[in-house]
Amino acid sequence: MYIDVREEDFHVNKELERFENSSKTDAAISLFVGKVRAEENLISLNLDCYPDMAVKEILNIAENAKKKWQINNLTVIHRFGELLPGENIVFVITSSDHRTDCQEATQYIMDYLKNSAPFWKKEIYKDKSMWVEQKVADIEKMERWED
Amino acid sequence: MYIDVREEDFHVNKELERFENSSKTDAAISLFVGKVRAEENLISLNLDCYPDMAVKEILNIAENAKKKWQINNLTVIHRFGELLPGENIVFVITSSDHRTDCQEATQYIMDYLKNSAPFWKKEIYKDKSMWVEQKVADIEKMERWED
Amino acid sequence: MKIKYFAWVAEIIDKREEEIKVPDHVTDVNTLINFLCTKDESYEAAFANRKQIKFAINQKLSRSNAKITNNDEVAFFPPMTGG
Amino acid sequence: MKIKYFAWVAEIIDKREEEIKVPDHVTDVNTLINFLCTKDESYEAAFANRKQIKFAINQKLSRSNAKITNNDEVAFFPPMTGG
Repeated sequence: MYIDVREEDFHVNKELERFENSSKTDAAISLFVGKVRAEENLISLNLDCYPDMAVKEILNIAENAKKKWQINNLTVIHRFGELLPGENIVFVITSSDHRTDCQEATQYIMDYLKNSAPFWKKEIYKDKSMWVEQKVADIEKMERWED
Repeated sequence: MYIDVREEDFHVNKELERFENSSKTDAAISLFVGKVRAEENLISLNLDCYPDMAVKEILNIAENAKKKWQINNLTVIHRFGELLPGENIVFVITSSDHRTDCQEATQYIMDYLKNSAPFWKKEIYKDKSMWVEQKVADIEKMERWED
Repeated sequence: MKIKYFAWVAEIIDKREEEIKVPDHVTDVNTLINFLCTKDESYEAAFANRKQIKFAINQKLSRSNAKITNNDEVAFFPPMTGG
Repeated sequence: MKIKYFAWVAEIIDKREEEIKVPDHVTDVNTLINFLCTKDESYEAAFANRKQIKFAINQKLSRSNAKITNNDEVAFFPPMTGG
């Protein structure tokens, strides 16, 4: 299990390769990559973060995912700071023996990262800036996993 | 959209890189990789295939996924022939503006590849060999997507 | 008519493909199977449990009463197990 | 007590972090917020709608009646929007 909360960019390919090298016998891998959407007039996405809590909370989300599904290996990387359109934000990868476990676990982790990990997005446009508000639809996606 | 049915192995990293290069403005990417499980005493997994039909059927599955979700780009690679434990079988990647679209589309494509694309798995063990049988659970996973 | 067989259907019939000119009374997959079964015991064995056999006409999954002619490509195989 | 602020809470208070010695009657997050609001109008503005504010004690999301002491790290922030 590898969890990283950081400002610097990451290479999706290198992270995937690193993950594969440590999961050689796993038959199913599910990866999600989230990037800054290239909205019109968007200059940057500024992600505020509480790093100490973020690491703990992501670890907590990952442990919960491992309780719900048979997961062999898992990596979560989440960036913060000033991110430009098209840049990577988040990388979630899980591996398992059967496909449903890793696919659902990756979705679960993303759903919780959205609403329960301490990150806050501010969109900086040419003529205005605004904090992104939590969406009811995102909370509902998270709550579907509750037992 | 890129669909490939082939015997030769593929490099997960290179295929991901190729995909990313042709999807530079997409904010969400969902990848699934399926490999031959390293079962005890398994010598190889022999995948029989009807290639002409497989290409058509995967195209059909992909088109249906694009009707159900907002998908910007999509690649499916499915191997056939004699595959060794740990080798790649299938690579499915989709991209979209929002995460749920690509994550569900990738699951959908995998669920249909399992049951409606013309591939047949035979497990070759040291002391026996057997054709894999279609599983009710897999059919149910496919049918959950029906409207 | 080009006929293809896959997986254990091909193993039992011991052929992956054959070219057959079918008589006029063979108009759909059902009558084609009946015709093949008169040729050789191996076909009878392969088609013994028809519920286990799926078929495609010109690379498209079809129903057993779909019409076929000598110009079509017909394929027989068990339920798929890809992915 | 170390207190941290994030996102628009930090912007309104115009601080990301401060070290405060809180009086004895501050025993939980509710009484801490009341105490902070007596210090400066900016706190009142930030905490005006308490339902929009979440808080963590020692990096863990907590309820407003959870006990706190001067040795704790308390953080205030809006609902999260990561991922």
